[in-house]
Amino acid sequence: MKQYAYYPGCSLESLATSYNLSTLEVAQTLGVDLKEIKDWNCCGATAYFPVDELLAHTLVARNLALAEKDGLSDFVAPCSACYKNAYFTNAYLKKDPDLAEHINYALEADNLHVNGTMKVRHLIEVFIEDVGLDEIEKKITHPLKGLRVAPYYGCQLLRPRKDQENVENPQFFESLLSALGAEPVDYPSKTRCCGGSLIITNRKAALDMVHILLQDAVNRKADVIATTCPMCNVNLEVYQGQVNREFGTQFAIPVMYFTQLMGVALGIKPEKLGIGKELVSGEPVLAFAY
Amino acid sequence: MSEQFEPTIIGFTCNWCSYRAADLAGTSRMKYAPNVRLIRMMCSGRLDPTFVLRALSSGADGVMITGCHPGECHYIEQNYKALRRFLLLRRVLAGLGIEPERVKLVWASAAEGARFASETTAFVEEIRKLGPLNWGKTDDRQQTMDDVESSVVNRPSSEMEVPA
Amino acid sequence: MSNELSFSNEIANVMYATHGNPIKDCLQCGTCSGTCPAVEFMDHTPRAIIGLINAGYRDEVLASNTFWSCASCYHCTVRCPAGIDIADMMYALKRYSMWKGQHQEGLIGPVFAQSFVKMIVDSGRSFEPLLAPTYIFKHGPRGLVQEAQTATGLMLKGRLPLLPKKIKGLKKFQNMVRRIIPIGEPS
Amino acid sequence: MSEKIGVYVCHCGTNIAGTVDVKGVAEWAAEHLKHRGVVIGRDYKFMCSSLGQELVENDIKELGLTRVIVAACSPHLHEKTFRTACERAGLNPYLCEMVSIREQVSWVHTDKVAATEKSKAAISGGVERVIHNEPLEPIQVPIHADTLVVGGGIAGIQAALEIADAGYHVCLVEREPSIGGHMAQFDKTFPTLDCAACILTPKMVEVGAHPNITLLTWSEVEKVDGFVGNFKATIRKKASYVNTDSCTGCGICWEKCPKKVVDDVFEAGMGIRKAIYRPFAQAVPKYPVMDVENCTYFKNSKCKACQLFCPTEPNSINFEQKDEILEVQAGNIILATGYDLFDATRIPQYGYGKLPNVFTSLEFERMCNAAGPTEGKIVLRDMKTAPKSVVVVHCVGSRDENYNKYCSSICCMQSLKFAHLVMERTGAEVYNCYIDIRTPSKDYEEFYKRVLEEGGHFIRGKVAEITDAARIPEEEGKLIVQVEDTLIGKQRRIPVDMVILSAGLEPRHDAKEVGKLFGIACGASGWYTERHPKLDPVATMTDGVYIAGCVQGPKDIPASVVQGAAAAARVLGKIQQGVISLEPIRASINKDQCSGCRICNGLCPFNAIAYIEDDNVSDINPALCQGCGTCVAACPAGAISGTGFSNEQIIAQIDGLLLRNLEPAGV
Repeated sequence: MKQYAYYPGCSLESLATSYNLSTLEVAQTLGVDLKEIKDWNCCGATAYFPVDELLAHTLVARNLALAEKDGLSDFVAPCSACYKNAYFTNAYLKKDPDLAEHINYALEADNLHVNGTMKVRHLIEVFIEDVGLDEIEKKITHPLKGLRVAPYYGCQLLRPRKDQENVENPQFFESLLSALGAEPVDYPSKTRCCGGSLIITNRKAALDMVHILLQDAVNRKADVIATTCPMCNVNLEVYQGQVNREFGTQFAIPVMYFTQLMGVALGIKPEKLGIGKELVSGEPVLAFAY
Repeated sequence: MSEQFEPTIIGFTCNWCSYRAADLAGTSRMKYAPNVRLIRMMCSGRLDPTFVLRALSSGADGVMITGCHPGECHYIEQNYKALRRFLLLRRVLAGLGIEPERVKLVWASAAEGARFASETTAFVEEIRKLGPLNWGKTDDRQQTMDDVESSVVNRPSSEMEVPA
Repeated sequence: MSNELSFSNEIANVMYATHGNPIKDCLQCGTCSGTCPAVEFMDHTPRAIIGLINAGYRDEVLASNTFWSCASCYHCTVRCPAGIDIADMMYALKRYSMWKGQHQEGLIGPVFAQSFVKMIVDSGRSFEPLLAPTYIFKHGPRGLVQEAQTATGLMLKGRLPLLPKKIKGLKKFQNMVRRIIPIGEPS
Repeated sequence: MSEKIGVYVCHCGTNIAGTVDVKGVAEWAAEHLKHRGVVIGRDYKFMCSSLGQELVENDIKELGLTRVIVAACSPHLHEKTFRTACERAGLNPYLCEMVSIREQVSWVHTDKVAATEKSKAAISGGVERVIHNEPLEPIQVPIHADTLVVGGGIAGIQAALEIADAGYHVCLVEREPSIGGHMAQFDKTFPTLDCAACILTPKMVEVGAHPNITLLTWSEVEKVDGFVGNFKATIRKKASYVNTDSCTGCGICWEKCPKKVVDDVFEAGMGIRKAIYRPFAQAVPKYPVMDVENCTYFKNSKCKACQLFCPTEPNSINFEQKDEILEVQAGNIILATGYDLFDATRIPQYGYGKLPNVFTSLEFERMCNAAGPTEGKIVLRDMKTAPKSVVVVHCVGSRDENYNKYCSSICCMQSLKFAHLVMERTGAEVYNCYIDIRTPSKDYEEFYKRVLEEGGHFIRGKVAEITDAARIPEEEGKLIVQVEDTLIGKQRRIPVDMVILSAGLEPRHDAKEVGKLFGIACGASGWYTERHPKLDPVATMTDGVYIAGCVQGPKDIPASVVQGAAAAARVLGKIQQGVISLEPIRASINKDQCSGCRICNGLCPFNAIAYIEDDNVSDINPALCQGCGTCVAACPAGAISGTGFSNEQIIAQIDGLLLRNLEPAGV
């Protein structure tokens, strides 16, 4: 069985524990062997690039180097920001020997060396491409029949990748949801930004952006929003209350990780998927499966 | 000022793009290093790898091959063949113990006088760093040349060419 | 020709990994600003910022909140018809303004970035509660109340750990960091 | 050494003499290259002047020079001048070589010593090379008087008519059932707003009736053999299942045909046609063709309504008809195969194909056309509601690194025309979202002004996205166009009923393969490469093949007509010469050395090399060969030599440039 270097990222240890739980459960059920990288560090998310670009890349490179040391070929991140950072640092390392030299000089202090040979993947990619939708469909025991899910891609899962890829109107998330038996909702803001870290630095702007997303999903009669990133999830879910206060709205739409929905459809017990930890209850979703 | 090594470089240009780029560099009075002496051919596809070896073994320290950008060849696609030969040639050179960097391939369109000038100067500096080649300045030059020519000629021709 | 680097080139130089992005290629079409989801909160649109950069209006650019309002969603980058990595340019402007110590007053962005970095250097991981004081302070009492409500909610759900995690090889990690930026001698 | 070589070094005023010691160089050549046959070395103020040329001519006559080297400017400037001078003095012109010491030396170097030394080396190289030059004669090729025009749009029509009117025969090949091209689809043409059909139809009819034009519609060129003056094209005339000898074009067959098909070509998907159809009423020729893929009979052997109702005697419907393969001889070829419209679905954020009231420019053209699917009414996709507000989006797929980098050239004027038509016919508010308005032709700017005066709104900004997701009540049920109005620096959301995408022009999807068929190349953007972008815009690198209209790059109707006429003029010039001379720079195969390995055969992009089975050798057709020399370099047996650029010449030049030809010191 193929083993993947698993980089959970900081959020999955705290705010997004349910993402981590559900990821590990679903991976096990689908026979995906995720081996957590030993002693990984924070990748810097979006907050590190404003300070020092080289250091930001070095932080990311340390994790890549640790994974390379384990002799694994695929680096898997469930967080879109971690994924984007790893994807690009890895790509730059390959095409820019100067950058690689700088970084390796720093890594030397930690007895590490990075080559940029990893294939950087997002978790959803591994499930869709490596496991395959057919295989997933076969293992579904509790199809989410009639559940209208708004797939929220967010930003960094897709962008700034653009080489020949459809970054404006992707469809893979929809296909996954269909495989789970759910009904993917076509809504216009699926790749629109949730505000990301602006929730800390520019609360008003971020709440405005979250408001638009929630509005679009609710207008298209979604029962739940599915996310692929802890940052998106927190913004859409944890800050729903603040959006309601700010805009006088009454949103109460559950926001769940795609792995939680997969877990439910695969018949895994909700507690094991971290369901119950959310501030906007995910209970209504369960009704569709059981 | 200390004597610095002035390399001698042979440049092959195609009649349609890179030779005209050199012309344009001239009419625009762009200055570049005087170390490159040019040979005009109709197309970079005309470049027989033995020309390069001949130049290097006759006293040149480097060879610059220039042609139209890929996709802009006047003869449709012959510059791709030049590219293929160039890559092979670098392998042969490495095999002979000569730094492959002594041969450089530059694409320059007829509008890229500036590029021609800057690439030429850059190449002269690269060769200056590598130092004199001194190949063929020994007495058994002819011997070496024959070895080289046979090593290229005896290569399976399929390896040399782009499949049609 | 003057030997001084133009402001536009200075910014391009701060975009290390993406290599001299063609800020100068901007055709002022406004695709970035038409796309930007945060544009309403910016004092200049992204396109205008590029215009100001290319025109050399350094002080106006540094005084702008535009790049601090960028959410790094890269939507402008993928749509830009001139191939400019605009989101990366926004990062470059943040770096530049922090290095020069010149930015609009009252912004949370620079403070946040600094405390975030400090936290990572101290522990190797990020930990949300530690961040709180810097920004709650900026938000004033109302923000504090809201934040406290949210935080309590999260705490009850077991989503906020009480102690920060640290990576094991922290010393070596800090040595690594030290090779790039000065963070003081190991204690 | 039997050759007598004269070396002439030009001062070019101070252009060369300012940096190079020209006198020293001339003297050096006479002294140090004496043993290589240099008998005279002269310097002169302006070699290209008539006195300079006379200098060479006199020396040839008096000193009996057998080779000439002129060290001056680039050969691209004056090679012809000096070769002609040699010819006047009785020396074969190809025994004269130029050495560039201006563009390659004096203008690009500042160090006088280095420049002088480089000039010496260059002359030394030239001398060694010219020793190996051979006297050559230009190749004479007779010109077949017929012309093949491929593509029956306005450019092809114009070219065909010009040539036919001059009294020469033309074969016009068109892929579709009718000529007319994109222009036939339009309603009005900018800037004068004449009706496209009114000005195009007479020309189409003229083509159809012209005694000097053979019109082959529903046909495609499959193969081209031969060379300038003597092409042979193999053309497939697709079966139309209609016997054109008896068909009168009465229209009963398509009236009776029960099978309706969405017309993706002529009606741009906006209208329907039948399985047997004529694309439009004014089509030339008037005969219908059968769409086999949709015909009920071809699908399940039932129906035959068309045949049943055909009133002609004998019946014109022939289900047994087969494709015909025709061979056409031609001396010259004009390619006018036009463009494809940019596929707007490639920009998902514009919503085309998903949001019903987003239209492409071609769809809108059809809608405006009185003979089109809405009979000229501008309405929403429901085919009845008139829009109250419309956005015209400029630069769709153009000026964009993600799609096409180039400006499509026609979209500004086309968009202005759309704005005018919408205002005129519906009174709706019209917004043009543009990056730059480009109106650089006669009366174009005036048209822009007119649209401004009529009340068109102009927003300077490239549209970022188009959505139907309303955020405020005013946006409900509308298309919202999100754009930065860059002149006021604000993001705007404009709610409208209809959006028209001014999609750019793209090279035909099969331009590359078609180009290969005719031996011509596409540039980086995919348009065919002209021989010279300014001075020879309709010729190509392949002698006898010309291009006209949008195949060469995006252009509007006036420019296409100009090019069609220009290509025709070039062809007529060739026909009138009767015979043409080609530069004798060619490759040839020494049959005794050729092993018949055929490596060279596939290398030639002009199909000039053929394998002769009987002799087990390959042979090069000198009229097809363009002289690139790739085969010369590739021949493992060294059996191919390149006239004018032989191995001997180049190797000698290398040795000369490296000064290995100088006598060893002390000898």
